[in-house]
Amino acid sequence: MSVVHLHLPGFSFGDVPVLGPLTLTVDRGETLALTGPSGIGKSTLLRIVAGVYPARGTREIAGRMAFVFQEPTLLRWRTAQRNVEIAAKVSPDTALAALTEVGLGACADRFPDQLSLGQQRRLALARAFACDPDLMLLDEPFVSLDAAAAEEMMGLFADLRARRNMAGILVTHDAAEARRLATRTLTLSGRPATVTADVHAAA
Amino acid sequence: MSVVHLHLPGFSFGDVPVLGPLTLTVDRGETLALTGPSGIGKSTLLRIVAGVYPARGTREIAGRMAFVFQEPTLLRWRTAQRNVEIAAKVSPDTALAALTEVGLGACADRFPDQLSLGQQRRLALARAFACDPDLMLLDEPFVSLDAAAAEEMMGLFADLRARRNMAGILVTHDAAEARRLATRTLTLSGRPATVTADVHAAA
Amino acid sequence: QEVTLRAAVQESGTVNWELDTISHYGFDTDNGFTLDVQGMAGGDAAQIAFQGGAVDMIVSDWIWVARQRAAGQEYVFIPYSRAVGGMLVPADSPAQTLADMKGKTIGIAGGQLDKSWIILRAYAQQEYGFDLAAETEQVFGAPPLIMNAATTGEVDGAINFWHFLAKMKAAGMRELISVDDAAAALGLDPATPLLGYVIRGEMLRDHPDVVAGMARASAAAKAKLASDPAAWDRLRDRMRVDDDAQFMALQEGFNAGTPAAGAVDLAAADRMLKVMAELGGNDLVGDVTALPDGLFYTPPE
Amino acid sequence: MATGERALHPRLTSTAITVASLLALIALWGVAAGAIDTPRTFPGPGRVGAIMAAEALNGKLLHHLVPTLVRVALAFGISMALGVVLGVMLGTMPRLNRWLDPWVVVALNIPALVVIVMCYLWIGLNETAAIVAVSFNKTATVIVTVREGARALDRPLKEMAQVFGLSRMDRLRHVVVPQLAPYLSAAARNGLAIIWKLVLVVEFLGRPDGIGFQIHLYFQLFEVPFVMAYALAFIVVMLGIEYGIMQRIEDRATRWRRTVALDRTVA
Amino acid sequence: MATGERALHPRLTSTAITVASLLALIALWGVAAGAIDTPRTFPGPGRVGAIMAAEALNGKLLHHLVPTLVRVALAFGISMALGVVLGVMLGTMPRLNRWLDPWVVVALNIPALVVIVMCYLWIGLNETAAIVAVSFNKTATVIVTVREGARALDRPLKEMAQVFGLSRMDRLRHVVVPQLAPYLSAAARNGLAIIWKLVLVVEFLGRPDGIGFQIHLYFQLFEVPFVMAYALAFIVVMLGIEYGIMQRIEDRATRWRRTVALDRTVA
Ligand SMILES: Nc1ncnc2c1ncn2[C@@H]1O[C@H](COP(=O)(O)OP(=O)(O)OP(=O)(O)O)[C@@H](O)[C@H]1O
Ligand SMILES: Nc1ncnc2c1ncn2[C@@H]1O[C@H](COP(=O)(O)OP(=O)(O)OP(=O)(O)O)[C@@H](O)[C@H]1O
Ligand SMILES: [Mg+2]
Ligand SMILES: [Mg+2]
Repeated sequence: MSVVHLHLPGFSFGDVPVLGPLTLTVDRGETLALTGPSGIGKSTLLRIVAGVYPARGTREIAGRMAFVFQEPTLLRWRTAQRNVEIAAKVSPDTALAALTEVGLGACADRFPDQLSLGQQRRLALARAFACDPDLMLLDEPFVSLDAAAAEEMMGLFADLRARRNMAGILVTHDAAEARRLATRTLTLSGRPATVTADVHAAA
Repeated sequence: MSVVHLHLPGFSFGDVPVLGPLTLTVDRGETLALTGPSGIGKSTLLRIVAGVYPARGTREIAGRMAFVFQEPTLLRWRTAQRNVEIAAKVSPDTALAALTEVGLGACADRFPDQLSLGQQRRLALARAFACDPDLMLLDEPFVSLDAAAAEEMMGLFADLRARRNMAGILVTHDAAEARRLATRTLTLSGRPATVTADVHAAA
Repeated sequence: QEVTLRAAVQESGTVNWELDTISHYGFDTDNGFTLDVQGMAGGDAAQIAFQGGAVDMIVSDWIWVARQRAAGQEYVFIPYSRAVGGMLVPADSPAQTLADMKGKTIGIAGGQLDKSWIILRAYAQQEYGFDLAAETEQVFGAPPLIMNAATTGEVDGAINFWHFLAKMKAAGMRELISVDDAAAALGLDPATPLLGYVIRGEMLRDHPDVVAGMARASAAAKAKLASDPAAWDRLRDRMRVDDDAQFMALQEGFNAGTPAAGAVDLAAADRMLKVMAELGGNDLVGDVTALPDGLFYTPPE
Repeated sequence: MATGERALHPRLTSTAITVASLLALIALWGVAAGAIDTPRTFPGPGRVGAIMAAEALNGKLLHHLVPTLVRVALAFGISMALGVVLGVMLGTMPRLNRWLDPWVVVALNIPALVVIVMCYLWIGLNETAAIVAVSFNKTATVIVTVREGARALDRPLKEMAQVFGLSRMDRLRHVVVPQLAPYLSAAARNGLAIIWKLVLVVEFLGRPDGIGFQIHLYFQLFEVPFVMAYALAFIVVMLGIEYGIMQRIEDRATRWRRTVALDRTVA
Repeated sequence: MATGERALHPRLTSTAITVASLLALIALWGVAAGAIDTPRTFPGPGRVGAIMAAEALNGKLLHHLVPTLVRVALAFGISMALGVVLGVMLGTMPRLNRWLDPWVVVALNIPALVVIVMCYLWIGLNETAAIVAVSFNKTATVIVTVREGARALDRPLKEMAQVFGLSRMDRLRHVVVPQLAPYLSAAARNGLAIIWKLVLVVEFLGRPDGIGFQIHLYFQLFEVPFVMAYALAFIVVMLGIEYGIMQRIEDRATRWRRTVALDRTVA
């Protein structure tokens, strides 16, 4: 059963075409890795999937969505814990548990500005994880983390995916990351960008 | 001849100690890699070196400084080219050349918000490179870039270093990056953080 | 040498009719001075100009002058107009006496310390034995707003400045009681001039002839206006009347306000001051306990 | 000194500074009044304070202060509520703004006197007219301030709220209002000040009580010390509101901004 | 319609909307005046327009408009300059602010009447006093708005400017002012409106000319149509300033914000 079905005839910023025609389907349990050079249109595509950029074509999403943006995108005026509570609409306890999972249990009462960038990224991950979504969109979620932390985050993602049979789209430049987490890898290239490689991990 | 000489008895945010006693010397031509887990205090240390966080102890910097922050930190209301011109105090031509070097020649007239995050990071690099500094501080400068672009940026950094006999401090989580660029690697750990490993590449 | 007397008056005020007449017919130069009139947007502005020393003369009432004298300001009052006014009600109002205003709404232009209002209150107390202020509802407001409220029936009765009263009468309202009658019933002398020109004591000391000249010029202008309709015709524009009825009403009102020649009856003035002090209290009269000496200008014999 | 201050409780220190600063202002006033020495047109703080005390004791001050405060409070509530809603709407909907902006400009620049007179003429010489007149004048300025804030709202956060499906209420409370906070602060503070000035005019033109009524009364009698006493009474209330309410709310709302407390041990 | 509009030049379309919106406002006024039908207290646009035209032709309008505009311009310049400098200082130096904030609150809440009367009494009944009085009143409100903006300045950008050694001038031009832009917009727009209202009072209390003089004069005479004609004349000038100057500057200053022009082909 597909969680995402997108058919895009193309997308432009103003008059500048960025994405060419594109069709995207992600099923439950599947994780799609999206790669391609910087500036090709990966984040744009994710935003279109998420529905924040209006686009022509058809877009169908089944179920609840969570997004780990390329930048943390936190409410700077709310504590770490409140950030999770508000966005994921969970109880303080659940939020605290989510923070503890990503190693921020001790920072629950801090404001985002009191966290290092890596900690802010983990907060953004905790927020998305706490949503318990059917579809998770991740835009380079593991940068600015040391190897051990990144490994742990990937583990958490894999666990959640297994538990919820969640669909995911993961933007990454890291081949190892894609190998570890993706069931399928799409590569964008060209101008406007189109899918030039589509590799199934199991295939 | 040392470009940076820092002697820090310690550093706290409010009453929370983050860095322990620390001495840092970077010579001309030398590039110091700084590693350690997320949230340990790498960015804080860099800010202290740059002089934006006032700290006790002694701090001596010889010559001009440039900083690639962990986040792009651009003037959103100025075009890419103006961003370089203003910060690096260079002519429009020099700025354009710097942009072209990082592959943003075609984006000179765009505002930062019209760039992808990877492009914004390259803009921040171009800005620092155009300064032609004696000391370059880089806080995870090559994340959000595809492998080819990252490689190119590293090349540019290495060139500049060679040309100017520049000193550098590079925060990175990427062992390969440190191997490629650093002449010496410091690892921070503990709470408050202290240097727990000091490896000379040539040694 | 020719002395200039600088006066600040509200541009739209009725005193301008007199001052304009003085200048036009040369009553100032005939009497040995030059009148320089500065039109202001309101009475407040004239007051500031006078207090700040930018002009030598404004128009005010003598109660205020008495208060200022008690506070140490050596101001002198030259009578210009006596109190004319009253309470108006709509033509079809059932009210016949002040007593009928009980429970009604009265619009008052001058505020709680309006002299007409105070005299009418004293009158109601004496004649009908009730406190007008307690038994009616009062609406205070700027004169034009009170005029509008009265002519549109928002209030049941109104007390306003005389030229607004004239316009209101011309618009069909009738006088329930005049301040003259009320004052007379209270044993006050209706001939006591209330409004006048105010000058500083130094002016009188340094240029007594100019002050005397001004008093003569004022009388001459009033005489001219009382006798020569042509003198009014030239003022018609600045009077801003809608029709002849208003025009005539304003002329009559103005002429009726002309105070008697000669010195002011100090005893009468003192009685009026007592009434004012009683009802207006400290707010109105300040530290004045008795009529100060030298308040009224007495023309040389 | 610096270390001594730091040792004290922060709120205490800041209160002490405020009090010291006000005392300095009063002293300055006293010295100036003494030097100029025209007590009728420039009375010193002693004389004005004595009048204030006398008027407070005889009950007149309260009698006039209360209606003024009620009018200010009502007009403030109405114009802030309307102004914030309209300001956010116009700031976030450029198309609507293009249509309504000329009306805002007109509303902003209609002289207060005209609005007040019109309200008194059409609504009558009553409280409603007074409040409506003041609110009308003030709403436009709130709109203008808040609209700028709404235009500057952060787009990524809006997208975040959208993706995570925040309710309207949550978006308002957690995303929009905190970003508008400095604009709301400015609008509220200037708002109170402007409203109070408008209330003065309104009271002067058609109300039988209030600080504005008294100020004009005493101005006409040219009793400057009384004028100042009544003006001062309101200023004292406003100082109370500023330090007792506004700054406390602000303190809490902007706590996140002051979190980069750098190393305390550094001088 | 939507497509038709899009095809036109953007500035043209937006001008057309502004004109249409103003015409709608005038039509509304006309209908309301017709319905209420009390031409003395609520004249329609025809009558007021005719008076405006007549006063323009006989030269009186210009005779009074010019001094008012000069006063507004001078007071605006002074209070914006002072207010921005002080606002930025107070917003970026919390310690200084703690000392001066009470003074700002007092200055903000002193009734205009008091300031104006004091200025006229001490400086004299002249232009200087008028301008000083208005500037004093207005400066405090500019301070309050700009101070909020200065408090909200981005710390990372400040650090960037420091590290790269930007000159004071460059910091101001490229880092501070663009961030303050929305606050400056609000302060300028509200500023003009408030100054103009204060100038009206100043003219009423002690100037022999100006729109405020005329408005009060005609109010005393209860010539509402004339009051409205003079008020309208100034509003027309303000509309000109808004669309001819303010919005053009703003358009350029906020171009970067409107760069996320999404896909044009999407409805
Ligand atoms: N303003 C602040 N107030 C209190 N604590 C802070 C503040 N800023 C940072 N910290 C804390 O200081 C520590 C060091 O932060 P820093 O940003 O230097 O980490 P980092 O090593 O750069 O981490 P990362 O790799 O995640 O960027 C972190 O634990 C962080 O939570
Ligand atoms: N608002 C905009 N207006 C115009 N062009 C834009 C805008 N936003 C992005 N672009 C351009 O669209 C292209 C795609 O941007 P996008 O952010 O999707 O890239 P990306 O693949 O995520 O890159 P990165 O790996 O660097 O994050 C880029 O070339 C960028 O310059
Ligand atoms: Mg991206
Ligand atoms: Mg860091």
